[in-house]
Amino acid sequence: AQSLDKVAVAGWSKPISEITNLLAEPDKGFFKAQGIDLGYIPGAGGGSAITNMLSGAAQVAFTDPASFYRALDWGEKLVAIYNIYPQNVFNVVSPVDRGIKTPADLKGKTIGVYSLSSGTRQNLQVLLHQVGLTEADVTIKVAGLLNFAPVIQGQVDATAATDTGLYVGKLKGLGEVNVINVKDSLNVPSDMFVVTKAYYNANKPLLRRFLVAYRDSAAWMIAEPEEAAKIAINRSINGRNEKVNLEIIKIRNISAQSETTKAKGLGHFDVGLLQKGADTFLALGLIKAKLEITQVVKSDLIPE
Amino acid sequence: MQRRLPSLALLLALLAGWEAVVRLAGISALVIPAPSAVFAVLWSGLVTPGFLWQHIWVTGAETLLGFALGCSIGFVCGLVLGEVEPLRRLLWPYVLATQVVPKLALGPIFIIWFGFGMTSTVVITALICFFPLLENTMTGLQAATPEKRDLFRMLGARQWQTLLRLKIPSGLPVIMAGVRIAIVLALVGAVVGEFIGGSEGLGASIIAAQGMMDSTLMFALFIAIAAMGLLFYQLTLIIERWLLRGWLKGTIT
Amino acid sequence: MQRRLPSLALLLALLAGWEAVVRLAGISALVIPAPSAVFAVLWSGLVTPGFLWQHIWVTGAETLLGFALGCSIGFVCGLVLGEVEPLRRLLWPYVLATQVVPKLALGPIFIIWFGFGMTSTVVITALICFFPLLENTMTGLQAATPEKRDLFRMLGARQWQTLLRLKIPSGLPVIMAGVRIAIVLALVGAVVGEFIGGSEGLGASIIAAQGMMDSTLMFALFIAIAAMGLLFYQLTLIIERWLLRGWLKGTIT
Amino acid sequence: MSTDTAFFSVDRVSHAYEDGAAVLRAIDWSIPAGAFHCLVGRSGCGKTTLLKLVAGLVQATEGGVRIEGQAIQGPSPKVGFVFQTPALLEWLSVIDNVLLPISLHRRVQVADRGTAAELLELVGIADLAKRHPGQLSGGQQSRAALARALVTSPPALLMDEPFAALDAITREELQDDLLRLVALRRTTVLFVTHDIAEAVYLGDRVAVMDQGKIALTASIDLAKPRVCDCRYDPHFTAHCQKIRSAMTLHTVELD
Amino acid sequence: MSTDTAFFSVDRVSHAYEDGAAVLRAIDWSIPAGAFHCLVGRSGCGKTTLLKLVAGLVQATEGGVRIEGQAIQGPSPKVGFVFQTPALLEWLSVIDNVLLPISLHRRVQVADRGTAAELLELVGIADLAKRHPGQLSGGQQSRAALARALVTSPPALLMDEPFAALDAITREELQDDLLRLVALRRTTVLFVTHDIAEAVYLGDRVAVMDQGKIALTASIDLAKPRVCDCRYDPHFTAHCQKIRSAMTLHTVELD
Ligand SMILES: Nc1ncnc2c1ncn2[C@@H]1O[C@H](COP(=O)(O)OP(=O)(O)OP(=O)(O)O)[C@@H](O)[C@H]1O
Ligand SMILES: Nc1ncnc2c1ncn2[C@@H]1O[C@H](COP(=O)(O)OP(=O)(O)OP(=O)(O)O)[C@@H](O)[C@H]1O
Ligand SMILES: [Mg+2]
Ligand SMILES: [Mg+2]
Repeated sequence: AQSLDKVAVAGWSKPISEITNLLAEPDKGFFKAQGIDLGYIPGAGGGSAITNMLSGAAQVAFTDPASFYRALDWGEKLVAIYNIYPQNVFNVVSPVDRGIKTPADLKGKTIGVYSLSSGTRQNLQVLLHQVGLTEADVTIKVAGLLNFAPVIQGQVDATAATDTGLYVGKLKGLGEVNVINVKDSLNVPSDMFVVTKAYYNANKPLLRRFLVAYRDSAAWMIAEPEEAAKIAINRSINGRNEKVNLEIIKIRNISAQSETTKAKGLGHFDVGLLQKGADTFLALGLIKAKLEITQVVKSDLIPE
Repeated sequence: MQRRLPSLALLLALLAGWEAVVRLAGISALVIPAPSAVFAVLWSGLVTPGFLWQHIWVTGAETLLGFALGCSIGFVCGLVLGEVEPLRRLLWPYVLATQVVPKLALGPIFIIWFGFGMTSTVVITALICFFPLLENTMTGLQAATPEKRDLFRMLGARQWQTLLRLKIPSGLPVIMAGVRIAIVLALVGAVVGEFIGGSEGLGASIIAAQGMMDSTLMFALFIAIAAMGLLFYQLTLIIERWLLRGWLKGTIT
Repeated sequence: MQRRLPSLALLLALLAGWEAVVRLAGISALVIPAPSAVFAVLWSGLVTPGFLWQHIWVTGAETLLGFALGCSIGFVCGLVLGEVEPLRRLLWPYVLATQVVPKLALGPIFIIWFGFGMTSTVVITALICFFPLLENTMTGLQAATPEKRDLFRMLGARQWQTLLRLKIPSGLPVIMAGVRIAIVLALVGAVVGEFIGGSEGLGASIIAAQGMMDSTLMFALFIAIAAMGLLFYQLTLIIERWLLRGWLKGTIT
Repeated sequence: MSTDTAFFSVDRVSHAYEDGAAVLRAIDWSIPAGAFHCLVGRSGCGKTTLLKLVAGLVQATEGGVRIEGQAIQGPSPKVGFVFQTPALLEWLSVIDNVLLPISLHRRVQVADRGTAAELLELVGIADLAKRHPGQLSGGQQSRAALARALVTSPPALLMDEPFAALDAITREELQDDLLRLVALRRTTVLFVTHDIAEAVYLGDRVAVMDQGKIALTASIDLAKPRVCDCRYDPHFTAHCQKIRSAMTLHTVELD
Repeated sequence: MSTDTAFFSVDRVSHAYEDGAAVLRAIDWSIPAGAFHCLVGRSGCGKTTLLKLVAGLVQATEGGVRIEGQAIQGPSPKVGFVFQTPALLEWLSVIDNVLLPISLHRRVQVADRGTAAELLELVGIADLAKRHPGQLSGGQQSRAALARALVTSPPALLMDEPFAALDAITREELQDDLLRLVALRRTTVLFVTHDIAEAVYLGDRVAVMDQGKIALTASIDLAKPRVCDCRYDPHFTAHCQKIRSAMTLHTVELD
């Protein structure tokens, strides 16, 4: 047996069902087939994925563009090497009777977010920015992960959420709602693989193998969602219900594909969108310097 | 058992009331789940297929390890800081600082120092539960009466002997109160530790359940945690009774 | 001041060591920032423009309110449960349950019950800090010697008088140890409460800083919290010394 | 044996502590109102236990105690108690300790402070009123405890070796003071002591207890009010001798 | 005043507690090796303070104490102490309390248990060896404390009213036992008591303390070994009278 190269992924979450393609490694061995011993480091948000990687606990971060922009803005030398979810999965959900149909309708409303550090808040800011509003025009409430409860209780007018969140919310009896999808305004990707520039320069062949393995696992999950849903029951921490697993995996499969990936293959970036996202962040004051996205997004390792 | 009856009756009454409120008011399961649903989840978690046991085991191990570590350190530090006044003056601000800084936010540092998995959680648990023991040990050591201190001085007891044979036994009831607080905090610490960096255990499961908006599972997890807490607490009571058996004799009450 | 010197010297040594490690090992500022950077942020937070004061004020108010509430409830519950054995048997499991269930996870439910803002945080703070006082009060009440209990029975003292005039004074040193634990936990509670549902305060700022990946600000906030903790602790020590002044007289040590 | 005029009547009282053998065995005793009875006996014979039983602090295993004809349920407000140990509250000053029995029942008035100060004067520690118990000598502590028992002028007093920690002279002074005070107040007293001469000097009647039984009771027919000189009265010495032999007798029996 | 053969020499020792006036004033005293000295005095005159000073438990404000010519720095292993209160450890059985001085320095051997049991026998509480202090009567507690002080056979004993809580007969028995034991072991004893007869019966020399000063010292020229009968010796009574008047004198002065 040849010795495997260790690669640990620092994720933004606990081992949940939507990343079953990573968790299925013991069953499917996509990474082992590439000579890689895969590890998974749980995190609490995209920021912690990057810090866990920077602290040396992992080599690759599974993180969101916002955290990526921020880390770059703080002067970290990072590169994004794979576009995991090219589709923006964030949205704003409100009961029909509030009459919130477009981003502009949010003005003056009370909106829940997971937490002040979460993607829900940042994407809400992006959404508001697209229609010339800022956080000052609305009231932000930290509602925690059970953020649909305050909506049901009428404590907020709307809540910022994600596509999977909306799905389970509906399962839990959310009722009739209007959904404003962020991707309709600015379709910044949701998650990417990010590594340090130094690691990128030193380990290109290994990373290439890593991305091949990940691409294969993603393709498997797209092709065999039922099998993935079954594996998630035991491999993920929240996958006790196979039917729910299947739906969530399907939702994630959709967000893993876009026009760009259909044209170029899984994992490819739309650099223009990422640049727009960075510019929006700059305009919002979330970062301080203009970022040259072409400098920090490297598509050369993405498998054909 | 008989003596537990009223408490059990109250439990049943509370559960019945809760179920009634949830059903009659039609509260969404997202807000507060019905106890019947919670118990169904609990049943499936504990009996078939029993997916909870693995998490219970992890959290239990972390709690007990962290408790043992935290209590030992807290007790020893209590002795040392209680006895050596200059050291107390030197280190006390740092002891306090470790306590007030939120463990939740220290996550990255812990990961650098202790890596992922159980070690970090055990360290967080120990850090959380050591303070009550420290405080109560230091307070307990003051409990010996001046006459008994004089006795020990007269008998030529070394400082460590006075500590071991007089001050610790005198302060034992207070020290044990610290242990009771510590076991409760240890469980809290283990769960919080898993919030930060665990991929297994009841705390990690709570975060996952929250992500799935599965309030029913969340409440089931709360119940599992509460049951563990009660169990651990009872165990410390038994240990305490054994340690204090000499104390209890001949106190006419 | 003189007596604080060694502690301060140690602080400076630690800071210097930290600065050196960060610089020499080239640790990323996102993971652990250099103390010099942290102090620069702290300066700007406290002096110009002083954006921290608002948060310090909010967290301080929540801590003290929650502490006052939690201590009062813990003390009174300690008295009641300590004196009324059937009530203790009835309610103890529930008291323990409130303690072991993670407040962080209850957060969303608290928000539903108590609404957004300070109330939730104060309730969480009170809930966290009431237990040490409860335990230590119950333990402290046992401290009165049998002879003194007999004296009070002989003098025809009512139960509440025995409590107020004998058991509480006898147990005061132990009760105060509970208060010292409680003030520390209160600050932790307030910060954790703000993690969950606050939009102001040091805890909320930590989360916001986390969101911005601003470790430097995060560490500055830790330092602010630690300083608050030291300050509050010193205040309880002063109060304790005043309460125990009668106790201290004539104990030849 | 109990009569209508009895203040305390003890009827066939037995007592055993949880673990042990019987400590008191079928004790009968009746103390008329205003009488001064003394109880002597060897260490460990059960004097303190009997006193606590009469006080209602300890429950009799058999038999019962009545105060003025009423079966007691617990401590009675009519009875003051001086414990074998001073049992002062460390966190109160001496004067506050003395005032404790009053302050538990009502607001302390200036007159009460006067009474307390007088009693401290009587027991000879007036100048220590502001001290805390930890700053007193052993004898001073027991005197403070004595003053505390007297401050409410209870109709009856149970005293457990109150003068044991005192030197001969202070003790004699306090004996006279106590006799004067209880005569004035018509207090019923049950006084435990291990000093035979003290028992004879103070008591109208002296009982000797031995291994939980009353071995002897003797009326002391010395004139009242007693004065110091009566100690050298041959009657006095005869009483002492009799009591002493009653105490020794049993030991001889045992050997 | 100190001599070469003195075991304890107290040289112009004065003491004042933090808050108060002088409690001891320029005390000079020397106790030869093997001597039995008694100290009497009114309650609060400073007996306990002097004893603690000699023991090294309390620091003299002025002057110093020497043991066998060495200035003391703190408690000496040569000296055993019986405190005015029994100070037993509640969580140990009586026998373990008695063995405490041994168990602090080495492993307790079977022979030690034998010694302890003998001492308990001597003080008359052999059958209570397994009890805990809370289950003893007051006098039994002080006897246990006495046995504890004797168990290591220290060359010197400082005893603070060890028999105060005991009845006359037990006390007399223990006095004789103590005299026998210290004669056998050639122990140097400083014995505080408030009972003048006890002081005269036990002591080679009796000192009377008054308000922190030694008011009188008297050699007791009664034959040794003393037996019970000597209490009725006219010499004995004369000594008692003398000491008594030394104690009363001052009070008269004051009035
Ligand atoms: N800690 C203290 N602070 C202040 N004064 C004290 C303290 N301890 C004792 N005293 C005072 O010192 C004096 C001597 O006390 P000491 O205990 O030596 O008396 P004693 O002769 O042993 O009396 P007794 O026979 O009552 O035991 C007393 O007047 C007492 O009030
Ligand atoms: N809590 C207890 N448990 C068991 N036995 C006890 C308890 N308290 C006292 N005794 C025993 O009961 C007997 C009587 O005790 P008591 O205190 O009444 O004696 P006493 O006559 O007051 O003695 P003294 O003169 O020494 O104070 C003693 O032999 C004692 O050992
Ligand atoms: Mg007694
Ligand atoms: Mg004394």
